[in-house]
Amino acid sequence: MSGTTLIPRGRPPGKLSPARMGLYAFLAICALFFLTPLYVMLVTSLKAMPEIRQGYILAWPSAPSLAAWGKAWFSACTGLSCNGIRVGFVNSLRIMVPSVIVSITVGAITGYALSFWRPRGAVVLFGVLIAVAFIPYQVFIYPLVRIFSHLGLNNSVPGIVLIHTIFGLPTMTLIFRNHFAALPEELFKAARVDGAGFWRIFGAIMLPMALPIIVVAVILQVTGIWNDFIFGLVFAGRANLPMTVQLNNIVNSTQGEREYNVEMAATLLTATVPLVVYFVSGRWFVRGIAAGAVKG
Amino acid sequence: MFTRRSAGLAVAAMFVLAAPASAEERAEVIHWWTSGGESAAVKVFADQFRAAGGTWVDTAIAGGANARTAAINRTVGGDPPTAMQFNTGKQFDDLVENELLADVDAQAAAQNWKAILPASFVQAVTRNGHVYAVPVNIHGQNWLFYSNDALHRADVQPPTSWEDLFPALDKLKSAGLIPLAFSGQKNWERNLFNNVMAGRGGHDLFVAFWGKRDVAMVKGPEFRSIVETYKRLHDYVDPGSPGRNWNDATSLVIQGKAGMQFMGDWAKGEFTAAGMTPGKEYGCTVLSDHGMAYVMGGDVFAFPRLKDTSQTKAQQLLARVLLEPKTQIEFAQKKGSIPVRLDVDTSSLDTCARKASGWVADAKAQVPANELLSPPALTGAIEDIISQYWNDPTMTTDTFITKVANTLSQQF
Amino acid sequence: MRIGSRLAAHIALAPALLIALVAYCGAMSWTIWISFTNSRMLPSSVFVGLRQYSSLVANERWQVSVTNIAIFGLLFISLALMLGFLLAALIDQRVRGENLLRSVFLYPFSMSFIVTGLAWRWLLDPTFGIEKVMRDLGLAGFHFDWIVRPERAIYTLVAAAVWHAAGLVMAIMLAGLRGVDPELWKATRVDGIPTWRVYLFIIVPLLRGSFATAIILLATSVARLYDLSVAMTNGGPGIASEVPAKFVMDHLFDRGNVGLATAAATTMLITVVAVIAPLLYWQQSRPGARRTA
Amino acid sequence: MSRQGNVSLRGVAVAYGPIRVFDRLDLEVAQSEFLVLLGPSGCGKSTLLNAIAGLTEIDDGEIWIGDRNVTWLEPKDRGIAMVFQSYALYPRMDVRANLSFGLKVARTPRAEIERRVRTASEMLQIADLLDRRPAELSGGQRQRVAIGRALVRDAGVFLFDEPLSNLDAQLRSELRVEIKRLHQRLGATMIYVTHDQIEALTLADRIAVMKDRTFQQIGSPQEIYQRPVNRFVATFVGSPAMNFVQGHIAPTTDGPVFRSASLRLPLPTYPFANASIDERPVELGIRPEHVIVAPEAAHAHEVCVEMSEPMGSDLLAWTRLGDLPLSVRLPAETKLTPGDRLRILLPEHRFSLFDLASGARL
Repeated sequence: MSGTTLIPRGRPPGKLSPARMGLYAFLAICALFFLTPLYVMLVTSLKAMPEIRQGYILAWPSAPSLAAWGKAWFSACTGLSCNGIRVGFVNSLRIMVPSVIVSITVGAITGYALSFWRPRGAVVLFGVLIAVAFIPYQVFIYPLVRIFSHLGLNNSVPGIVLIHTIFGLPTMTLIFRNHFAALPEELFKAARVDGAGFWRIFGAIMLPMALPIIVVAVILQVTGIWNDFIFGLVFAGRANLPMTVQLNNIVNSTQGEREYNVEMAATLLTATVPLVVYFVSGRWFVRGIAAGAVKG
Repeated sequence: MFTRRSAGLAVAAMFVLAAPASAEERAEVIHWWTSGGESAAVKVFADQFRAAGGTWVDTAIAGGANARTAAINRTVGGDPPTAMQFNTGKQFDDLVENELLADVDAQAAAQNWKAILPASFVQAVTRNGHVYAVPVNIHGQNWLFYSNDALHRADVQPPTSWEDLFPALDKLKSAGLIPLAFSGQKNWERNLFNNVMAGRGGHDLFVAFWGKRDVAMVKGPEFRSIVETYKRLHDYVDPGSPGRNWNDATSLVIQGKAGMQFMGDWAKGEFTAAGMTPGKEYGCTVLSDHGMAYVMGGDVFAFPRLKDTSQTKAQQLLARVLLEPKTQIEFAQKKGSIPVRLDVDTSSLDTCARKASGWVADAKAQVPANELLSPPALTGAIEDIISQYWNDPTMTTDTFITKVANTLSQQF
Repeated sequence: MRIGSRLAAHIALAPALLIALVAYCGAMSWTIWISFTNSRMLPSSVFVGLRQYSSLVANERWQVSVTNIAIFGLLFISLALMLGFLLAALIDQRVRGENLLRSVFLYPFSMSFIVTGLAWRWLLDPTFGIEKVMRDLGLAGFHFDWIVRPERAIYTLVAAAVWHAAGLVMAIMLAGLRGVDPELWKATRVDGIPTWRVYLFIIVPLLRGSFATAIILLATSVARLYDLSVAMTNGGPGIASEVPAKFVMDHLFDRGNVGLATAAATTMLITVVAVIAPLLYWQQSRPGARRTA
Repeated sequence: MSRQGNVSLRGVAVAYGPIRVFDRLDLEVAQSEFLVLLGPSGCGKSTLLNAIAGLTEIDDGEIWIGDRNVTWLEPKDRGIAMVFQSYALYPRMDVRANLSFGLKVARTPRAEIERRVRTASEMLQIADLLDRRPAELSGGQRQRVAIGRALVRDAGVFLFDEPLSNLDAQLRSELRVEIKRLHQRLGATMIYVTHDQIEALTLADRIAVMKDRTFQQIGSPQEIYQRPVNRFVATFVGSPAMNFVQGHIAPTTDGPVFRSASLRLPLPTYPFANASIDERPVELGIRPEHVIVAPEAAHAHEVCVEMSEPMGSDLLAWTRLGDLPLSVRLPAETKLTPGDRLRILLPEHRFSLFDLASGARL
């Protein structure tokens, strides 16, 4: 029910049998496969442009330099201003933090209400949510722009937070619903007999049990929201443009000359926040899934 | 009195640019010039606008489609920028039809555009007798760039006509070089096709194709030979070309790994960034069978219709500044394009640009670019067919022509 | 009093309901409506019936996109599941450096494809990618040019997508594996069942919940596949690796053909609903799906 | 909180969508009574319990507890407490918090909470576990805590939903006694759902046997055991199961007679429910312990022992009467080997006769 223990299976580590050597060899090859693109990005970011033009993508830089990193952070041009991608960093945080909190809150409550309470029409609502999860969300942008401008929500942090909530809702609801649905229903009944109402059961019993799944949700949402470019661009307003808009400006120019070292450095810099979240919470991530996200 | 939105913009301007918040003539401009060179170019506009008393609020969004989407969304959503960039041509037709753009008739009259701008460009921004956008530059789209070093090594003279081209490519090939550096993405595949069509077919055929959608012409022998020429070029590109970025193709020329590349004049930016000068390390030319056929596109700024009169003033000021001779020449230098004004002194531009400024002044030497003639929907549909034809060795010329003819006769 | 709790449930669902009604259903009905008009760059209200749909069906690029997404979806989901499960099973063998390995396999998921796609394109490029590296190492006959071959390009997208998502699958599977009752392992060892058979016939069925979650997550990313195609091949060579979402985006924004784009989006929507509705209905009508007061 | 405890179901109906689960059930449970709802899984007993608790909405009828119509009340306002099969302890709370959660929700004064938790935990011998989390408890301890959580509510009616099914045999009987003792001590009404007939027989004042979402028989354990109203009740209650012989019943001049291929049993004193007896196919049932071994008796039947099962307290012999299988309960010290022959009597007053077609008791 709780306190999922994470004990690895299999034989205890002993001497290296041929089978285990094979296992390590396979894992090493896989790790290599996974790391190669990162390696390419890293060495490219350390090279100068003439060396990149040579086309030896796997070669270690002849004169490794952090110049591109400096340029990406401080001085790369992203339009008229040449202040690098750091410009949007604070904006990205200002968008991300409330968006993550609000979207997860709404998703958790919705998932909870759908799993235990099943009011009339719940299936239809859930069906709509799942259907939306499969539709490219760019399709929604245009009508939403119209709706938002009617409501006066355009170009504001609340507006972009609402957008992230809208598009995070299907996945968040899904994982929370699945998590809660996997919990024994008797727990819910016991709480009702104890006199707890809708919110009390949620706050005192279900939410504490959902802590690991919340970590999963945070990781998914941090990645999604941090990497978002199009919503930030369209709904955040120019005072709140996130970092990815700068990244896109560096990376996606159609006719301008391209500096791959700066692009790679900028990408790696932009990915720092989700990467840190992953590495720090990797353990929690697995544990969170273990606690029930996968059941149901 | 400020609306809340403009107050917000003022705050934004202070944060982003630390510029004086002059409420009077503040212009927020959406454009897609984001790279280093482009950035320097757009700074010319901003500086000149500032010198004229305005405040330039910069909203740069890389990728033409991204920037246009953002601008159109905001305009339709009731929160338009002061000005927005389009490619010269039909990209803003729908905005005009929906009466979302303000005309710049007064400006056009005051500066006498008919006299100072190429006629095709004035026509390209005119709808129903009103002028709706300010052209700011001209990009030639059908240049052939070549590496002097590579040509020298293969013992080839720079080609001067389409007849010259193929023997030169053969020689480059036998010298072990990539004859034609190519970036196999749909728009460049279309651009190459346009290069062949303009170069071998000339102005009339080009316009008959994109503008008049002349199906009979498409089924004729001349068009067929153009199609065959195009496909013949495929023998001279390297196997790595599909999906390649245009600048990586240019990079092959820069390194002397490849002999030549068909590309627009913006490719000069890559050469410049690699420390090369036109006429010295590399050359530029336009191949044409029927006199000169210089394919001219460019960029314009359009101005959404606004309620706020102070913003309208800013629009007028911006429209004026964009076309001032000093702005024009400085911008062209930085951007690698040529001034849209015909009456400015182009001696300070590079050799390629100087060559082009002669053609720009001569209406007979010009071909309006693809975007000027056809709406994006049609362009895209044709582009898909061209791209398929280029990449699919089993697709016959007949099939291609039939598909193109069908698409041209559809409604767009 | 009973009304009280039910009211609370409805109040709690109000935001989701509002979002579903206004944002989802509103936007979807708008999309469906527009698909019956002749809209170009901006929506128009000129009704043209099914014209957009008939040109969509006749559109070769759309046909290719649909075929591609089927191939991609099938391969990507099955390969990501297999690799993810394999990695999880191997990592679960008490290997050294488990935390590091897990992070290595998981990190691609944190990165957007805007630039990782470029790194992938370089690696697969026959002129300076893996092919060249192998040839420089002396394997003169080494050939790997799938990304530039129209009939193979879609498979390179699968490879990059698997790279991106396999770590997530691994994490889900790993968590599932660690929820397996230790007694089961003892039992199978006593019975002398070979390990691979245990995984295949006992563990996999046990983890069907994990598989379901993973499949749903992977499936949503298949339907939304866009960035990867743009960054790696831009749909090429030719139209060989085009996908439906990219068809919609290109026509919506770049090509100013909103009518055709919304017709394509509507077709996608109908397909999704046609798949999901029976599943939901089936799930709902199972015994045990109870309604509580 | 009301401590009234008589429960009354009046025409209760539950439906899930188009499927009728119950149609107009009536049931009266007296104050302080221990009623067991007994039946196989899927018979609807848990749903009925949930309906009483207010956890399942009823579509028709009324539920009364004491003198209040609670049909539309929240579970917490019905004066009930409930214990679940899976314990349903709140995993993130320690035992103390588990016990006091309901009281806190009801804003009971702190001292009162303290007092009730102490009383309950002492009564159940879990006082030293108060600071532990459920994960740190054994199954038996968890169920004690779950019962404790019901105790502190000080309710008039206790509802048990198969509370012992997840426990092993020894713990089960231990807790069974505990529950019985609690019932005596508290004098509260208890409604207890189980599929285990032993629990039912040992605990209940009255048993309601359910099958296919209807009551088959409601009565004291004795009645249920001795005079099952139909073949289902007869089979479901009692272990080892009742013996059955198929045959015919026919009225004769000497009174009714049961006939099968190998048996002829006159039934002069069998208490038929209906006075007029017509010829019909029937099943005759007799419990193993009601078979009398009588080596000396004149009219005894002879059976052949096939196998014997020592049960500790007694011995069960599996025998054959002609070609009919018959189990016989014997004293534990009886020595039997397969092939032995026994002479037995089948006492008429222990018979249960069921109509072969309807299964109803005759």
